[in-house]
Order: sequence, then C-alpha cells, then structure tokens
Amino acid sequence: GSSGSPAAADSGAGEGAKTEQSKDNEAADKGGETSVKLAGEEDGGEKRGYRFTWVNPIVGLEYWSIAEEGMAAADEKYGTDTQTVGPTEINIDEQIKQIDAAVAAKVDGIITMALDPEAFKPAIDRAVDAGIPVVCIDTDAPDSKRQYYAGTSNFDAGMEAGNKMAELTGGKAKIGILMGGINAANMVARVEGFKEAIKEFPDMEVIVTEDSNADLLTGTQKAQAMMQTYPEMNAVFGTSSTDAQAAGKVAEEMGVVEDYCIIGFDDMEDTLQYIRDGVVDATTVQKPYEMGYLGVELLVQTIEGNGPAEQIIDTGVTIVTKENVDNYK
Amino acid sequence: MEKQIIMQMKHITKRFPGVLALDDVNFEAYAGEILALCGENGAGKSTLMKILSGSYPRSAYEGKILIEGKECRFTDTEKSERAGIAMIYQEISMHLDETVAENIFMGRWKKKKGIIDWKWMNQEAQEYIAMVGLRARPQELLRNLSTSQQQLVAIARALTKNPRILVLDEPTSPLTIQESDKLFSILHRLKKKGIACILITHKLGEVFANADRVVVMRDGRTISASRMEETSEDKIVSEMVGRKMESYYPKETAPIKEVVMEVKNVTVAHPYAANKNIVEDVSFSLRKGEILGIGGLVGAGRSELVDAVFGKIRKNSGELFVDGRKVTIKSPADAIRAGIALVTEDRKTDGIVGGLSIRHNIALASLRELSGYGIMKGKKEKAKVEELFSRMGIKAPGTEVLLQQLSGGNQQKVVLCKWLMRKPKILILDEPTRGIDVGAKAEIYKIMVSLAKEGIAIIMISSELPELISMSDRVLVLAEGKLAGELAREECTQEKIMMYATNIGNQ
Amino acid sequence: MRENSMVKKVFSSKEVGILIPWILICVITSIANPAFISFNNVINLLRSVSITLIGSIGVTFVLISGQLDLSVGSIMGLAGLVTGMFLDKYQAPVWLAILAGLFAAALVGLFNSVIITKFKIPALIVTLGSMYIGRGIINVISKGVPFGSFPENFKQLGQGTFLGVPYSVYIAFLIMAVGAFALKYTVYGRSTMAIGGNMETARVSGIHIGRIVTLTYVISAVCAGIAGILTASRLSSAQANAGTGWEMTIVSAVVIGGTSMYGGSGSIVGTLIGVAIMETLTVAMTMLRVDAYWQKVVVGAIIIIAVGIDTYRRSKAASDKG
Amino acid sequence: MRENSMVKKVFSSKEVGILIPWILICVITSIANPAFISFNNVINLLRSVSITLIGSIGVTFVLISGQLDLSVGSIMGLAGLVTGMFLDKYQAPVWLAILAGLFAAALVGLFNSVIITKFKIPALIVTLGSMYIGRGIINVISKGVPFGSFPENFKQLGQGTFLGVPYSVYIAFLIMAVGAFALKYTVYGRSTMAIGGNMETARVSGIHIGRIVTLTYVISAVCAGIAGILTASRLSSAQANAGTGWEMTIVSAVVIGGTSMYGGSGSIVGTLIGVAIMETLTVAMTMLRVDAYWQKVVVGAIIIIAVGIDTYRRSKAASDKG
Ligand SMILES: Nc1ncnc2c1ncn2[C@@H]1O[C@H](COP(=O)(O)OP(=O)(O)OP(=O)(O)O)[C@@H](O)[C@H]1O
Ligand SMILES: Nc1ncnc2c1ncn2[C@@H]1O[C@H](COP(=O)(O)OP(=O)(O)OP(=O)(O)O)[C@@H](O)[C@H]1O
Ligand SMILES: [Mg+2]
Ligand SMILES: [Mg+2]
Repeated sequence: GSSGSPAAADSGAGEGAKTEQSKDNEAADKGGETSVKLAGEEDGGEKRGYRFTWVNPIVGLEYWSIAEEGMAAADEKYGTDTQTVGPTEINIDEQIKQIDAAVAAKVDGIITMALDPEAFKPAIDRAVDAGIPVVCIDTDAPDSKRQYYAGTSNFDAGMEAGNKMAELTGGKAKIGILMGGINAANMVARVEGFKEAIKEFPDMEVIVTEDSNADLLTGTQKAQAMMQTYPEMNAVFGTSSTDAQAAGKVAEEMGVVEDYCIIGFDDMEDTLQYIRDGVVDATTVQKPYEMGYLGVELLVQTIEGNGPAEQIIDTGVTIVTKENVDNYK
Repeated sequence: MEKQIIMQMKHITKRFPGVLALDDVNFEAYAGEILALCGENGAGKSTLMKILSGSYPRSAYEGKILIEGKECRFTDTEKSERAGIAMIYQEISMHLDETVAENIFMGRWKKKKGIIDWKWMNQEAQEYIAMVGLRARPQELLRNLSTSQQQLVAIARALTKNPRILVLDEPTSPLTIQESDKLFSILHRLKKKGIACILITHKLGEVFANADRVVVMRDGRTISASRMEETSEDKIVSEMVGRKMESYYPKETAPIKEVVMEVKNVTVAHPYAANKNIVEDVSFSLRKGEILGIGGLVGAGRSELVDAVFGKIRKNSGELFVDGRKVTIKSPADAIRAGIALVTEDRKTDGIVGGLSIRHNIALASLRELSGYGIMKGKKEKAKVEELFSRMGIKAPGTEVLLQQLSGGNQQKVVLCKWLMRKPKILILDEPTRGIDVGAKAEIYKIMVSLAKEGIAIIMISSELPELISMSDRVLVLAEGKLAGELAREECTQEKIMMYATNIGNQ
Repeated sequence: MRENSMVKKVFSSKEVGILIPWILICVITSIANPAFISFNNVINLLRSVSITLIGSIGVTFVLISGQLDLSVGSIMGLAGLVTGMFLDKYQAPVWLAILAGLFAAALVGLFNSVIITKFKIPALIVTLGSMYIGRGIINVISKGVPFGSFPENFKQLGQGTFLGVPYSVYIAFLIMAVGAFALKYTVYGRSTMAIGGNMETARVSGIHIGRIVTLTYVISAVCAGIAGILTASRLSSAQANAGTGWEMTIVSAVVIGGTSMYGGSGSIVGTLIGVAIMETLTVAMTMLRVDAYWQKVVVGAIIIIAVGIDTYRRSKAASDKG
Repeated sequence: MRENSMVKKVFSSKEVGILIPWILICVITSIANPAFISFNNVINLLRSVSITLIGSIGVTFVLISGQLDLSVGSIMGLAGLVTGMFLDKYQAPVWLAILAGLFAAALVGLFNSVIITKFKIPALIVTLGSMYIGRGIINVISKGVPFGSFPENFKQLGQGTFLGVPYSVYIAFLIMAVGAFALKYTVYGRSTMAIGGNMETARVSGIHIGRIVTLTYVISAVCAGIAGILTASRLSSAQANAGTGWEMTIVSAVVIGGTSMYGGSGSIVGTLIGVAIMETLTVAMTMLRVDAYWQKVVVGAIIIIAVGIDTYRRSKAASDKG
C-alpha cells in the first residue's frame, strides 16, 4: 500500500489564475502539424519507435508518477519511448531548459505541463516551429502553438472543492487554507477558484491561510497551530496532496474530527483511507493517469495526422467522498 | 666522555616543488648532549627535524633514520613519539580556544575507564607548568596567554612525553632571558638523564653557553659538526653565511633631528582582567633619525603600547602628535596614513598572508601607491618588489612563490619589505629579529641604521638585551604597563634595564 | 571553564546568550496566544524539536571538526524510505527494517568520509554530490510513491508517548547526553575539537585525522538516519521528498546555537537551543497570526536578531570583564 | 606563474584541471548524440551558462574574501520580480524597471554587509536571514502571481541575439572579463584576496575591511540581480519562486571551479568552468536520455569525479615538479 505524497506545489498546475481554458485558440497550430511525418503504420501495437520527452515539473511526486504510468501504458500500446526529465523541486527555468534541450536533441514529440503559460509559450513555440509537436497535460499554455491540451484547470477544480464545502457545511464555514506553496501558481489558482465558489455564501469566510510547503511534516505543524489558534475555525481546505492528510492527522490526534469539514486534493491512498474513516470529508481528484496516457496518444496522433479536431480535452474533476470512495475510478 | 650515538640520519634528501630543501644530509646525535643546529634562514633545519619527527612521512623523502642502530620508518608523528622523539615546532601554533592542560595533553589524553580524566590532567599539567616556569592555571584558555607563555606551554607539552630525543625548533625566539635561562636549566637536567636535546637557534650566545656540539647547515647540506671547544663564533658564522662577517651591530649614530612623534598618556585596558590596565599613562617622544628601544619583561605591555599607537588595538585614552600635528588614529589605516609602520610581534597571525605570493604580500600595504584609479601598476609594482626582494636577500625561487612555502626567517624579511615599501616616517619593529639568522640580522640592523640616516624614526621592541643596547640611541623600560625608566645610550647596561624592568629602579 | 557544578558546566555563559531570544519568543507568543503553552502544543513542539535535534547533533560534530555535511537531508529521506520499503514492500520485522534504514544511512556517511579523506576532495563537493546521489536513489526506489503500511509498533515509535512525553524526546535526550559527554570526556570528542581547531597541530599531536573524520561523518549520517526513521514513523508514511532542504535548516540551527562554521568550537546544548528557536518559530508564526506571506520576513529578521543579541551579549561580557 | 603570454596567464594550470572533466562530458555526449553540438543546443547552453555565470562571479568574490552569501537566490528572484512589477503593474519604462530591480538587489547586499561588518554576526546567519526576508518580500509583493506583460524590447534582453549569440552571453562575458581583471589587477581584488587569506594581516596592513566586504556583498547582490532580471526577460515572466535553491547551485559551481570555501584563493575562469559543468550536465542528461529518476545519481557522481580528477592532477603536478 502506498500513500500520500508531498512535494512542492504538487499535482496540478499553474494556470496563471486568470488564464481560463475557455480561451480556445483554434487557428494557431496548423503549421506545426505538417512537418514531422515519420514512417509508421496507422494505429495498432506496432513498433513506431518515436522518442518522446516528458518534461515533468516535479520528478518524484506521486501525482506525476501516476501520469507516467499512463504514459508507459500508451508507450506499450503504440510502441513509443517516453523519457522523463525535469527538476525535483519547482523550477520553471530548468523546465524550459529541458524543453530546449529536447528540441535540440530532435525528439519526436514533447509532453509538458505549463506551470506558467507566459513563461512556457516561447519555448513551446520554438519546439513547434522546429517541427516537434507539443502536448500540454494538466496545465495549458493556451496562447502557445501547442497542438493539444489534456487536463482540467486548477481554477475549476478549486471551484468544485469550494462548492462541495458549501454543500457539506450548509454554507456556514470559517475556513483555514493549507497551501502547498504560497507562491506556486497552481496552488494560487486552486485557492482563487475556491474563493470564487464561496463568494456566493455570505456565511463562508477564509480566516487564515498557511503555507505547508507541500510537506507532510510542516503541514501537520501548521494544521495543529491553526486549529489551536483559531477556535472558531470549522473547515480546512488543503490545496496539495498531503494537506488534507496533515489536517486529518492532527484532527484525529486532537480528537476533534467531528468539528471540522476537511476537503483536500488528489487521491493519495492515505487520503482515501481517511475518507473511508470519516476523518477527511472529500477530496478533489484530477486524472493524472488519463492525462499521461492522452499525452502520448495525442503526440502519436499528431505525428500521424489523425488527431481529434478539438484541441482541448477536458479530463474532468471528480469529488471523492465516503459514498463513492471505492468506486469512483 | 664516552657517549653513544642514539640517532643517525643518513643520506636524507627532501624536495619541495622547485626547491631542493635537503641534499644528502647526514646527521647524528649522542645520548646526553645538547646539540645545536645552526644555519641561515632556509638552510633546511626545520625540514630536517620535521623528517625526524615523522611530520613528513617516510614516503616524502629519501634516506633513512636509525634510532639506536635500528632503522625506523615513521609514517606519522605518533610513530616517532613511540620511538622516543618529541619536537617543538617552529611554525605550528596551538589550539587557541582550548585550555593549557588540553594543549599539553592533546592526542595523549589520560583516560580512566575510557573516560577522559580531567582532574588528573589538570593536576599533572600543573606540575609541568611549574617546571617550565609558566604562571598560568591549567584551565586558562591558551588565547589569553601571550606568545611567550604559549611557547612555554609547547615546551611543557614536549616534556610530558618523556622523550629520549627532544627537538626544539627555535624555542627561545619568543622567550625573555629569564625564561630562556629556565629552559636551559631544564635542558641541562634532561641531558644528565641521558636525553639528546637538539636545539635549533639563531642566538649564538645560547649555543656557546649551553651546547656540547654544534652542527652547521647551509643550502640543504651539513657543512660542519664540531665540539664547542673546537670552534668559535666567527667560524660558525662564516660557515653559516659562506663568507666572513664583520660586526653584527653596525651601529652608527645618525644625526638625531627634530621630534617627529609625540605620544601622550596612552592607557590601554587589560582585555580580560577587570579594572586593570595593560598599558598605563605612557608618554614618550621620538625624534627623526633616532632608534628608540623599548625593553621590559614579557607581559610588561610593550606590544600593547605600540599596537595602541598604531591603532591595532583600542586605547582608552591618549593623544598622538606627528610632526607637531595631532592625529586621530582609530585603525591601522589611520596610522599608516600618518606615516607609521608596524612589524608585528607574531607574523603568523597578523604579519603575512600565507596563501598569497611574496609579491602580493610585499605590495599589501602600498596598494594605493602602486595603483592609479584603483588599478595596479603592474610594472611599477614588480620593479619595486624585485628591488626589495633582492636587497633583503630573501631566499626563494622568485617573487611569485607563496609565502607559506618560505622558511620562518624569510617570511619575516618579507614582512619587513612590506613596510619598507611604504617609506614610513616612523617604523615600529616589535621583536624584528625573532627567528632571523645572523646574516639577515646584521642585514636588518644595517637597514635600520641606513633608514635612521635617511631621517626615519625607529622604535624597536626587543627582548634581546645585547641587541637593544647596541642598536638603540635611547631605551624606554616598561614594567607592568607603566614607564619605569628611560636610559640614554651612554648609561644603558643590561643591569640597569633589568633593574627598571623588575621595578627596582623606580625607588 | 572552572571547576563548577554540573549545571553551570552545561549551561556555560556561551549557551545562555542564545537562550534569551528563545525565551522571548516563547513568552511573547504565550501572552498573545495562551494556546501556545497548551499541553498539546508543547508536546507537539517537543516532538518536532526532538527529531530535528537528533539530526543536528551529528552535524554539530561535523562542524566542530571543521567539516561540512550537505547530505544529511538526503540521508534522512533515504533512511526513512529504506525502512518504509522493508516494512511495506517486504513485510520485514520492525527491527530489521530499522537496521536496514540505519545501514543505508551509515553507508552514505562512510562514502562521504572515504572520498573526503582518501581523495582530499573538498567536503562541500563530496557531500553535495552525495546529496544528489542520495536523492537520486530515493527517486529510483520510490518513483515518488510513498511507503505507508506500517505495523502498529513501528508507528508507536514516532507517535507514542511514555508518561505523556513522546518517545522521540527520550531518544533525542539520550543522544544529546551521549553527544555532550562524548565531546568533553572522550578521546573522540577531544580529537574532533583538536582537528577543527587546527588540523596541522592535531596531526603532529599524533591524532589520526582520517579515523576521526570518518567516524564523524558516519555519526552524522546515522543521526540523520534516526531522524528520518522517526519522521516516517511519526507520519505513518515514508515520503520521497522527506528531508529536502533539511541540511540548511540544520546547519543554521547549529550555527545559531553557537557552533563555528569553521570548526574548533561548539556546543551540543547550544544546538538544542538553536533547533528550539527554528522549530518554535514555525509554530509561533501561526499562533501570532502573522500573515503567511509575511512569515518569512519575520522569521528571517528574528534569526538575525536572535544571534545579534547573543553576539552583543558576548562582546559586552568580554569588555565588562576586561 | 612566470612571464608568460596572456593566454597562459588566464588558463593557468589551476583552471585547466577542471576543464578536463568538462571536455570529457561534452565529448561523450556529442558522440552519443550529435545533436549536442548542434547550433541550437550550443546557443541554448551558452544562454544558460551565461545567466548562472553572472550570479556566480559575485559569489566568487564573496568566497574569496572568506565570506558566504546564501541570499543570492532570493536576491535573484527579488530583482526579477521588482523589474517585472515595474514593467507590468506600473508600466514603467524598461530602463527604470531594470534600475529598480538592481536597486532592490543592491539594497539587500548592503543590508547583508552592514549587519555583518557592524554587528559581527556570522555571514551564514545574516545571509540566511536575508534569504528568508528576501523570499518573504517576494511573497508579499507577488502573492504567488507572476508578472508577465513585458514590452518586446525587455524580452529581447534575455531572448534576443546579436550575430546569432544571445545578448546575455555578451553581458556575462563582459562581467567576467571585468571580474577577472579586477581580481588580479585592482586594489579591490588584491584587498579581497588578502582579507580572505588572513583578515588580521589585511587589517594591520591598512586595508579597510569594512569597505571591501561591503563592496563585495553589493557586487554579489547586483550580479544576482542582473541574473534575475535576465531570467525574467528570458522567461517573459517574473516568477515568485525564481531562484529558489539557486545559492547552492552557485556555491557548488564556484567551489568546483577551484575557489576555496574558506577564502583567500579562487579564480573567475575556474568559476566559468564550474558553471559550465553544472549547466552542461543538465542538458547532457536529457541528450543522453538518462531517466530523470537516475539523473541525480549520475550528476552527483560526476560532480565528485570531476573535482576528483582535478585534485588528483594537482597533487600529481606538485609531486612531479618537486
Ligand atoms: N611546505 C613547503 N613547500 C615548499 N618549500 C618549502 C616548504 N617548507 C620549506 N620549504 C623550503 O625548504 C627550504 C628549507 O626550509 P626550512 O624551513 O627547513 O628552513 P630553516 O632552516 O628552518 O629556516 P629558518 O631559520 O628560517 O626557520 C626553504 O628554502 C624553504 O623555502
Ligand atoms: N589576548 C590576551 N588575553 C589576555 N591577556 C593577554 C592577551 N595578550 C596579552 N595578554 C597579557 O598581557 C600582558 C602583556 O603581554 P605582551 O606579550 O603584550 O607583553 P610584551 O611586553 O609585549 O611582551 P613580549 O615580549 O611577549 O612581547 C601579559 O600579562 C599577557 O599575559
Ligand atoms: Mg625553521
Ligand atoms: Mg610583545
């Protein structure tokens, strides 16, 4: 059994708060698609031999390991090879360097997660201009020339969490937020979405925000201090994969599980267990496996010219609660 | 006396990058003798002894060592210690942040049931401290002791090892006469017990007063080995220098002109003892062309006095006039600007930068003068450095050699060059000839005289009374931080200085 | 250092200085928010302090000997992960899993010291390299997936209490006592001080530098390993990114506690207070309701002020006496 | 060093040693993947090297003077962010925005040096404190949201090229040349070396320690600031977490380049090679298709081996000459 994972600005991605996925850009990319048609059969399990590079925002984070499982499955199916590169802590600069290196290495396609759309746009455009197709997963760079995007926006995911909390607390909540990195764009987007959702409820209010650094140990320290300092607090929203677990752990230790509505992010095994036990109330789940799988599949399809017409594939958000915890997948 | 050879070094050759430090040296010592090892700075004395003590491991040199006829292969100092060799190093300082007892027993801590027995060590240390005549508690931090007191600790440390061969590399350089006498009485006692004491020194007086034999080295070779009665001071000197030397003290009285510096009521608080002044209300004046000696016992506060004048340490009160104008000196930089230069007592801590070249060290105090708009004038620098380098006869392959590779005496010459480069009005020398060979000493005296002739005023602190008496135009004697007396050249004798220094003269 | 009572010996004036800012932090926080001195909070604080302290004691020895160890964060993560893997994946008995974790840690320490002493490569480079290597091995082993099905008795180690006090506090206290004793009363401790104070002097005094340095890195690694295993137990989960950046927190805590970065002097009790300051600050910021975005500014300022008070006090003490 | 040609002077034997492993890395990578020496990749590599190099030159001076600067990562982020804020939020002209960024950087450097020289607090603590404070200010200013609407001419700075070579390469080369010259041929450089070698000797020789140290920290901060602004320009975005952990990369690069952590010796050309090794490794791993999970292991090992080769060569050279 494996379980929760930490890590700076975990999973989701940073759509800058304002970049919504609605701003589709249909025209942008015809040029990129044409160039790289290598020999390869249409479909099937044959060896295509394409070499893809996946530029991971945080190597070693469970969320992305799941996405990589999806990629591996697609690699298996299409006979491709996807290499993982990337930093172990958030470092946009290094991600960009890796994209450029992959372009220089003339790989057949690049998968990445555009932690900051503005920063990624030039690098993605350079890749596409060099004839290398790019697919964004989890977080989009909507104004770039990338061919496809598969994922859900963090803003929307945050909104779903906010709505769920309103539902669970009857619209009455003093909320403490545990953020997995207060300066990580994807965390900021989730919080903004969350706040957008609770705006409509006059009796819901965020009274404190703390930085857990996406680290379980720091998260528990902060959750504990928050719960003791703000007696009026009755709900916790955790934005990274370890935060709900941290809050749940502390609530359990202090014997105050009943007093708090805890909603988190991602479906780490420990979080799911806490949901079964009624310690954590809900968690917001994106689908990294699907994203990874789609990343490879869309690249193959782009190269072979048979991809879907729609550039944006929404992989959706699921809110997991006690009711659906064993069958949501 | 029939004495047996206790130690032989045969065909020892040692190379450093670019230097042949020892060239096929043969050296032997007898049980129960005091053997002096003499030679110019850089002759290879320290290197030879470091080989004996295992400080340079077996793989780093050629040749072999026989102890009582048995060949020994020392890979580290612990092995040589076991063979009965103890050494007091010339350049190696001790652990300043530890206690006296700790320094004495470092590496050989006494244990009781696996636990270090501080009580025993402090008691034991007390005995050795008393033996060498040190006035300090075993628990005192070494940092709080003066350089000479630290040297006594090093000697105590060597004695605890009960050596059969005791090597002392310039042990008396930082010591006063009384302390030296004490040391020699210890050495004579050891000698009677059959211990071989090898003494490196530049003070020939000591050699003749105490040694049984003397070995002279030059340029990495042994030149002679003779019994004291077979040789003479002149002979040793000429063997060392390779030529005949005239008098050591070339004192000519330069015309003494107007007052260049006046020091008024300098008081410096003791760094540790409360309500005590290490220098108290000292005033004196200094004239152009004059060499002013400052004498006194160790701990009299001579160093503190000049350090305070130079702005190296903080003074509590006192005024300074240079050329009749009052100058405020808060840092060495202020003093240097006022035309003062200071060759400090301990070159290792504040005289040299070991990791930099000779050139960088010599230029260090004159960076502004050797530059324009902040950029060094390379040619000018090189020329001036080369000139001083050869004038002082520094023994090194060139001016780009790192200072830490020079022998102790040559480092001292570099420090002197650094200040001469500035052409100061007032040159303060705190124990300037410490660790310097006779040739270079004479050279330094000559330079002092010629500087004085040029009208430079010189202050010289010295614990070597002959040097103080022969070189000074006037001697100030400090005792317990106060000015105890002033002696003109004519009335200056060892007895008078000692009288004032021990505060008898004041009555 | 005179012959004084044991208490005075332990709290020599050196450590008292840095105690003052810590007490200030505690007093101010308690007044602003009495919850700070609630039983729960104190116990939690003790728990965090104890775990960080264990790692810091090893690093104190490293710094005193004039060396540097940047790999402790990776070692902490690695030890926790290896223990977690043995428990979760191989269902090994607890003692074996812990031994395996400590063994992995000791191995990294040994690697560090062998490279440093045999090849004379600067410690900064070697331990930076092993920091990377250790983190890399963690990634290879875990692929980011934490291990977490631990038996109850293993979880007790980091979560359980005896007489209301977490086990980890007893462990830390024990290690601290042994460390403080070793520093003063064993040949190893004295040799470490000597090497850090002046390596050349130590060498000619017949101290085996290589052996002492090797031992020091292994001690540091094992301490980090213990801290990593306790963390995994405390969280019921061996995280792949555990200990990231921990080396800086620890070196800072040790230096705040008065140990010199350049070797030769330092104190275990000082390290305790340094760790206490760092850990207390994390909680105190929340308790004082300092905005999350401002917290780092405040923490940074307090670190400087705390050491500033200490420095001022010491220089004043020196001149008062004089 | 005798009277040699300029070239020989610059590439004194000290730097050549560490050049060898770098060349090895390049050759091996090029053979395995010729794309490594493609025009595009070389340019990209040059760009990365140049930006890191700028920051490293400042830190080289800091280390040579026997000091330490952990705040460069925060300063880098802060300068980029302030410039970004001026451009994006206040629509300021480019020159003003850059000046504002550099001013903010210099201010942190000044803060460091004043606290260090006036209050005698250890540099590790002070720059750790200002690392926190700087990062905190970034958080307060940005609240995690990057600034990003930059005018085209600002973007050109980090992205544009002249004769096919990025502007940042010219800037870095200029700074490097000035730095190398300053170290060897100016009063400032000489003083820095002396202070790092033996601070007391330097003081007694009339060098104004306070001034030189102050200047050094400001230089280090401004260099980090330039790197931060170039990074913002290169990414078309000023990130709140830019420069996190950068201080370690940089100190490592400088030490790999042969500068001593303990002051007194070092070389700018060595730093260039150290930076080149670190940056090349990142790209080479991708080019060699080394899996990300293994990359850290490989990078760590190569860092140790690279410095090991250099150390071995030097010790051999020393014994050969003798
Ligand atoms: N570590 C070293 N590296 C390079 N050269 C050295 C080193 N140590 C000594 N030398 C050289 O070896 C020679 C002998 O030095 P040594 O220290 O033995 O002289 P010495 O006779 O003790 O002189 P002094 O009276 O000045 O102490 C000198 O030329 C010196 O420059
Ligand atoms: N750092 C220090 N801490 C405590 N006491 C000191 C320190 N330096 C010197 N002293 C004490 O101050 C007194 C003066 O010492 P100092 O060595 O300066 O005298 P001196 O007359 O210059 O003798 P020397 O011949 O050794 O140069 C001594 O009693 C010494 O123990
Ligand atoms: Mg010598
Ligand atoms: Mg003196």
